[in-house]
Amino acid sequence: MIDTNVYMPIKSNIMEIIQHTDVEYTFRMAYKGEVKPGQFFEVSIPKYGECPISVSGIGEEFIDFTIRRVGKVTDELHKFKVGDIFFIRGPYGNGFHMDDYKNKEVIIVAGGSGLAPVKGIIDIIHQQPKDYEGFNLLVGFKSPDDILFKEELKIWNEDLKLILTVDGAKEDYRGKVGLVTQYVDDIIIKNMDNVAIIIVGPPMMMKFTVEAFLKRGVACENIWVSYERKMHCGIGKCGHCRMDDTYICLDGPVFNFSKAKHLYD
Amino acid sequence: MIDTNVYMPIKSNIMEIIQHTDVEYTFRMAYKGEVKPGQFFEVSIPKYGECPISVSGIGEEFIDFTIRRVGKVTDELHKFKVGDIFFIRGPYGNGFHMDDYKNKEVIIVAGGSGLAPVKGIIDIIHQQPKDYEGFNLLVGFKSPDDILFKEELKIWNEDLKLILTVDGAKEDYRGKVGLVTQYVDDIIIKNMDNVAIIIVGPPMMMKFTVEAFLKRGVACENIWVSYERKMHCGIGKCGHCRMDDTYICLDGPVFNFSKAKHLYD
Amino acid sequence: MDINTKKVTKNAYRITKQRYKTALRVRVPGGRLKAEYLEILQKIADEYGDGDLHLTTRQGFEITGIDMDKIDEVNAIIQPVIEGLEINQINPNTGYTAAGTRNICACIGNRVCPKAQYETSGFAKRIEQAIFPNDFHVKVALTGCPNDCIKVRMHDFGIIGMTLPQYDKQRCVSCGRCVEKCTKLSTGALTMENYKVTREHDKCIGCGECVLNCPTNAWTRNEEKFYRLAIMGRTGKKNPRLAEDFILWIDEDSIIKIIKNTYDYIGEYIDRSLPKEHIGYIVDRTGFIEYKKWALKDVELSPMAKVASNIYWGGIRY
Amino acid sequence: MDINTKKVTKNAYRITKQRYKTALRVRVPGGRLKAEYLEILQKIADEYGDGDLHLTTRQGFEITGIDMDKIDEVNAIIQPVIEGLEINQINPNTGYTAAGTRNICACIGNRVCPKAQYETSGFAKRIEQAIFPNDFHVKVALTGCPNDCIKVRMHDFGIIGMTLPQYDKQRCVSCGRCVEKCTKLSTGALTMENYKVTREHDKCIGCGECVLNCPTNAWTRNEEKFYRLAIMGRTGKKNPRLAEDFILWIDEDSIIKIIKNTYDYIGEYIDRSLPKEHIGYIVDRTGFIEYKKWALKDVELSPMAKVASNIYWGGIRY
Amino acid sequence: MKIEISKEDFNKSLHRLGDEYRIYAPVAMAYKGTFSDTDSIRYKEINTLDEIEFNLKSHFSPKEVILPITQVLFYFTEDQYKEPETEKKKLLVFLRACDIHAVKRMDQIYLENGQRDPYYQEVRDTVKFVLIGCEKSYRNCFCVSMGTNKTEDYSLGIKPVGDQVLLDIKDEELNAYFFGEEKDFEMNYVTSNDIKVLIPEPHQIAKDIAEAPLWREYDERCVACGKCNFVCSTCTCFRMQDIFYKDNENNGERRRVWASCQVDGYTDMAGGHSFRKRHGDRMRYKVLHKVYDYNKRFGYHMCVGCGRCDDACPQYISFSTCVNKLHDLGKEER
Amino acid sequence: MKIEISKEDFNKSLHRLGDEYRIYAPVAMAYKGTFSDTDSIRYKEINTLDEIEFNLKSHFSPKEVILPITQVLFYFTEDQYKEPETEKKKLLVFLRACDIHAVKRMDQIYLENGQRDPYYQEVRDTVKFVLIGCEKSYRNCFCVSMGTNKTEDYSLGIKPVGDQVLLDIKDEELNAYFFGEEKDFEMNYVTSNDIKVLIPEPHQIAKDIAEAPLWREYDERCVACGKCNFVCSTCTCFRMQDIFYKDNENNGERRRVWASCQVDGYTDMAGGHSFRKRHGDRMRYKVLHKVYDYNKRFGYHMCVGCGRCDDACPQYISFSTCVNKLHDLGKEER
Repeated sequence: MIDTNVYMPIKSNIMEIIQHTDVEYTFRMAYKGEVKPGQFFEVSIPKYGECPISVSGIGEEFIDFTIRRVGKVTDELHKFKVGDIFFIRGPYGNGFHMDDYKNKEVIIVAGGSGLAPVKGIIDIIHQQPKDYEGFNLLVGFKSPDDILFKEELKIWNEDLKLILTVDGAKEDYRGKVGLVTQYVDDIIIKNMDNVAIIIVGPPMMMKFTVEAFLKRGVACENIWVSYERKMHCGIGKCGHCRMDDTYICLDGPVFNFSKAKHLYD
Repeated sequence: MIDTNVYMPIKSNIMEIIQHTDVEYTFRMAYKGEVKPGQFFEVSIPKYGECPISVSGIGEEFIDFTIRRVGKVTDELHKFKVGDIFFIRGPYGNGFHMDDYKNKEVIIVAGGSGLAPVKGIIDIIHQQPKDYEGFNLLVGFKSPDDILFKEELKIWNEDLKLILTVDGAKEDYRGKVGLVTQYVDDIIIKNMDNVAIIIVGPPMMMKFTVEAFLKRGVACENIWVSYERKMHCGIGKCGHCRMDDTYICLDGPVFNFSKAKHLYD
Repeated sequence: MDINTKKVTKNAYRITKQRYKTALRVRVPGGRLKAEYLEILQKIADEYGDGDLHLTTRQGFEITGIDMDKIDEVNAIIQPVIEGLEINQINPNTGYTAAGTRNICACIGNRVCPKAQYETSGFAKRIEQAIFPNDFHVKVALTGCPNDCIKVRMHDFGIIGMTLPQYDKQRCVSCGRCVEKCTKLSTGALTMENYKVTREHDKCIGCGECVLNCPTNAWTRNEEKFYRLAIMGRTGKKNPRLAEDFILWIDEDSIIKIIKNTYDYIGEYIDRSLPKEHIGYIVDRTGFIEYKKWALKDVELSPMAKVASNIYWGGIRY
Repeated sequence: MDINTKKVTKNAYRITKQRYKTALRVRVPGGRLKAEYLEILQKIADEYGDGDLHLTTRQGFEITGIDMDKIDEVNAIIQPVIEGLEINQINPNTGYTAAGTRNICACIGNRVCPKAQYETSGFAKRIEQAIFPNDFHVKVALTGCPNDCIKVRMHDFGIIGMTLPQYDKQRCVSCGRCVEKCTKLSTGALTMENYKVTREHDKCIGCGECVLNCPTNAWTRNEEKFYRLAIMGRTGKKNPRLAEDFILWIDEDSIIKIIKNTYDYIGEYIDRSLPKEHIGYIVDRTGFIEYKKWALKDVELSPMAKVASNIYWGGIRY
Repeated sequence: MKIEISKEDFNKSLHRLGDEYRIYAPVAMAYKGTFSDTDSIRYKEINTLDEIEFNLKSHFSPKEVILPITQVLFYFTEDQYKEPETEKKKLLVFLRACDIHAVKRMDQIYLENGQRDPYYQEVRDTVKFVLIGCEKSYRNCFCVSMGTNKTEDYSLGIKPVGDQVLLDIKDEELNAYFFGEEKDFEMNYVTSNDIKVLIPEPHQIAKDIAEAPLWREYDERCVACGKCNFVCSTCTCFRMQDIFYKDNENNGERRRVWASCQVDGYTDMAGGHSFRKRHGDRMRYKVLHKVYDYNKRFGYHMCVGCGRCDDACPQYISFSTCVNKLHDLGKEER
Repeated sequence: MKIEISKEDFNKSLHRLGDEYRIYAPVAMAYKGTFSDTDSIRYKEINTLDEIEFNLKSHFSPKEVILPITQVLFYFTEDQYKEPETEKKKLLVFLRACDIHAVKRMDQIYLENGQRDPYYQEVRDTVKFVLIGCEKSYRNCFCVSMGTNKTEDYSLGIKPVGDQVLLDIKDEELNAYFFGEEKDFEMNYVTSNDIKVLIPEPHQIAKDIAEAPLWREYDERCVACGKCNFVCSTCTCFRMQDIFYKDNENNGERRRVWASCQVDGYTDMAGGHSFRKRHGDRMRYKVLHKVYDYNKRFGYHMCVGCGRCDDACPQYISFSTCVNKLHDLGKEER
């Protein structure tokens, strides 16, 4: 075999596991190296397979993966305990360029597990709010039981402008109910030309949220999205993440909407 | 209806019933009228039917029918008791002309129930043996159990030249065994030209017995046979007893063999 | 060459093993045709095909080896046959309009066969007129008598001629021939009693052997035509099975109405996600009772008719 | 006119409903014929018949309305067809030698149909050569695949093509199409395990759907031909029934040998007091086990072949 | 007297005759044939001329009118014999020349061969025959060979011509019913048939004819259905049947029904013996009766050449062909 | 160097080459076609010239030789990743001009689009190509339209003529294997096809082409079997599969196998969402990739015009027809 095999993953230790919901955990993995929010890794368990997972937290010696149980690999992952090992390769993709948002009114809209890839950005802004003209966070989940990062949300709620909503809930739920799009107009934008809007979530949620902001007069260029596709290889070979001439794994997953609007499946 | 209905039978009383075997009885019926041996009656039971039965005995005020249980009518007949009534019409057919046999060496060969129609002749010869040059009686039955007219045979055995044989019997049977044809040659014929041979029985028995006598040199003209056919009407209408241009019921059942030999079925 | 295979097959041409070659299936409703049409078939086979014909399993001719791009030309040539056979066609000179509902097959029937109870080809044509053209995959076959030479019991609708034998006991001579033939060849529905014959109606399959064999015309046929309608027989990979009796002693008009009703039922229940779902499998899904409700809608059966209360199909299951 | 009906029918002419009119049944073994022969059929129909033809239930032409006293003339005219179709004939220009054993039917087979596993007409002709002419009433049919368009399961011998699928797992892309098709269209003999396909041999009916639908040629056919031999199906008045599987994965030569053996068996056991006794009823009388003994005499089956230990026929009983 | 009347008037006359007569004629009965959708042409009581099938030969002969297929001889009330009521009406039967000749054969057996049959006699005394002339010979007819193509032995001759009917009234009694213009005409009769039958002279029939190989062909061919007998205008055999009524076992009846010498059971005797098991022997029995035995007994042939046996045989066995074979056999043996 | 050698000598050379090379060529494999009694023409290791199918287009492209349908990436021994052994022999592949052009497309993805693929690289480094010239254009070919009808990019050109073989040896290394008389000749190539494809210029493709009604036709027609992708010489998609060995659950492997953008599941994401459910959209995805998207990214068209997709489609969907429709659409919209 040739010297470097890009498909060969590296071992990583589970440092911590945080349970969010019945099916969603955050795994804190030992990792050193440069990683940007929005980038992803191929997380793998031999004999079970690989799957692309965005980093949901970045530390000096760790990265977080917030993983939902949705298949063979993730089912297996959820059996793992602190100290266990699994394999990763990455980081892949472009991630968010924090420079793009500096000194701007940043608005992040996240739907469900779309919160994971942007959590790194929130952390950064939360830590250095002065670098930005403002910050609004609009987060939506299906139901109260699906809410991720509850602890963080509590903290953010105290420090940031946060709107947390759920699509539906039982009658006794006291939080906001409704799709995120319903709350887009509640966000105050001071200067339309100096806004940076980051939208991540399920395809339909992203589509309608983008539309809502466009309707408010936000320019395409001031919107960023992160696309999720089936990325088998992460390195522009397997073809599954291609949208027209664009490979999500190479050219994304984060796109400025002025580019993204031309992408079609 | 027209005045005389030839199909209308007359009532007749059962005067006596003699059981020969399990299935053969002689019914002595009240009857006045001229009847010849060899003639037959249509014996009937309303709703059961009619069947042609030869007279097996002829008296001043009675006639005998020796009847084997072989079907619907005869089965029913055998339930009848002395004093009961059944219906008869007849006599039909030509019967035996005793004049034909006068002063001749008479040989009667009877097989099974063929003894019935010739019993009248035997009775006549037995009563007036002088009228005949000689008399031999050769009688065959299937088995000892099938022997008819046992009482009469005993008497005849004393008075007449009688050969009684059965086709087959158990080992302890002490009488003669074998087909009648085996005994034809045992009969002494004094004058071939003055012999009168009467053969009555089942078709095959008659055929071979006739052949046996022809072989001995007896002329066709000296042999008489009585044919049995299915006679529904007895009066030349129903057609069943026809053999070529001859109606057995009208022209027979007794035939000189010089005529009979040309009859074919 | 870009070909819409669905259009080709709907037009009664086949997608064959040999790429870009097709085969035209000329169906002959009821199996009877004027000899003069053979000329046209021969012309197509010789000039457009490979010179061969295959007699199809459903009384048609399959003219093989036709280039797919000659379909329009062949459609023009076959037109007189389509017209002559009185095929329902929507646009002249465009060939067959649909090929989903299969050719209605018929044994030779009583124009020729002594055993047949009716003119099968004629009835076949009546049904043809009622249900063609149609894309639903339905197979109908008619047979003159329960000998079933056409094998109607492997069809969705099997129509078997029945005669209701009439007995004139005055003409009966007790020869016993009907009883003998019924026993040996048929179902033993006849018995001789008091020299006359008794017919057990529930055992009688209306085959007419009594009539055929009666030497005195004591047994004759009823003037009315009756049929046995057996349904949902099929061949196939999963569960070949015999059609089971649905209605005995049914009349012609009711059969046509039931078949038409069945198309409504298919329209309601067919699984349109499949390339084609055969009626038998639809009935398997909905159950016979639901099918029956649809089939008998507005059907006015005569009191003679005997309808099965339920049907349990058997067959071989793989 | 004094006519020996038995001779007429043996000569493939029918005793029709119309007195003194007969109908010639021109059989086409395997169903395939050169179009040029249509000319002869048309001539007979027009000059001797009533101008009509009926496509028979067994892949033949019935030319109707022929005067019985024209049989000899018609026999002379039909001679080229008999020769062209390679019918075994004892005396030329005397028409068909026997009509007891029925025309060997075949679906169109793999000359045309994508689903067929073999060239049905060719195999039909091989059987034809082996068993004709013959007076015993035997029906043989061949179908290319278990879809059974020719309805072999209503025949005494039903021959169904089977392929033994070969799986090259290196070529398999786990697209699942074979599993889906096998499950939906066939018997569900395939399952996906570890992204590759497992085939359950006992469930597999050899239909070839896996091969047909495999986009990568991971599934291919075996070079050897295999067949399913189903026997003693029938239509009829008393007990229409499906042919049941006798031998699976049997080869061509063994089938021919078994059919020939069956004629010996018929010769031994047929009830000659009846006008004609069908083979199925003889087997009913002697029992399958006795039949099997005769049928398999000197037959050397391959180890692949799977013989039924006993057969219990079902069907409808009237 | 020969007259011409309109169909309408003829029908009126028929209507009047109906008071006194039951009128029987050959009728094409739709759907009643042996095969589906075919007619059966047989005798039926009619009311008008149009009901009569004049153009085709009837499948069954008129004998069933005077010799019913099933005829009750006696009703039984417990052990009493009771004769059926006498039919009050007379009979008028439309028929062809051969069939009139056939009546003579029936008379021979029922009235002259042994005692007179009272049931037959009763009918026969009341029946009058209406001759339908034959415009043409039908398939299988060979009346000319048998000399039965023509007859004068009828009460009325009828010749429908368009809307008119020509009548040849021979029975004075019938003059009272038909009034028309006198008009001379000849009744139709055929003078030749397609089928010609040569009947062997009695001496040409060998004594051992029963052994002739000729008959063996029919062992295989004949299916012993009896149709030839039942359609025959001259066959007269019957059998007797006694029954209980199913509804009341105390009562019952004695009938006679037609019998056929071709059908199994004809020769069965009580006890099980039977004759002529081979169908060829039955064929011989029938054929020789028609053209030899009967002639020997009564001096003329039984067969009248109507050809209905040939029309009816499901096996296409031809009686006339057989007779001609018999004739050829006689020639060979001469 | 261009030489002529006898077939016999050529085979001897092949034999010698066999020590160092695995030699692949299109072979007509009897009975291995989709339909019974048909051939499958596809790539197989060969030993002699006669095994090669020169006259017909192969059903599958040579890509399977260099990009195996199933390729193991890692063997797992418990939790250890182990790479497969390196193949020791080099590869010699007989193929046509269009297929050589296709190799460039494979290279583009596997070696230049992002990181190099080590598995592909390993094979690619050892493969030499033998050009089979095209004497004639086959059905559905449109290489001329794609400019792929001709190539100089081969190690050996081969032109069998009777019992002789003409060779154009471009790879010096191969000179050591083939000895014959020098002879000048030109490799065959086609200069025109029956099928001509007009490819819309990028600007002619509307931005909302995905909404064009054109694709809807294929929703119904396409059965999403993926054959067009699997026979395509330029399709390179794969998916990954991890398995346990059934015989020992502790061990297993990670493979990649070819994938098809037409087949269900291609876009399925963990969690259930998927894209392009309509078959017409998949058709559009494929077609535009071949003649638009790829070109936008890499500057030349992906499709090489071999026409195998048209040859293979069970629904007779023609790629080239679709491209021409796309072109016409572009014209209309101009």
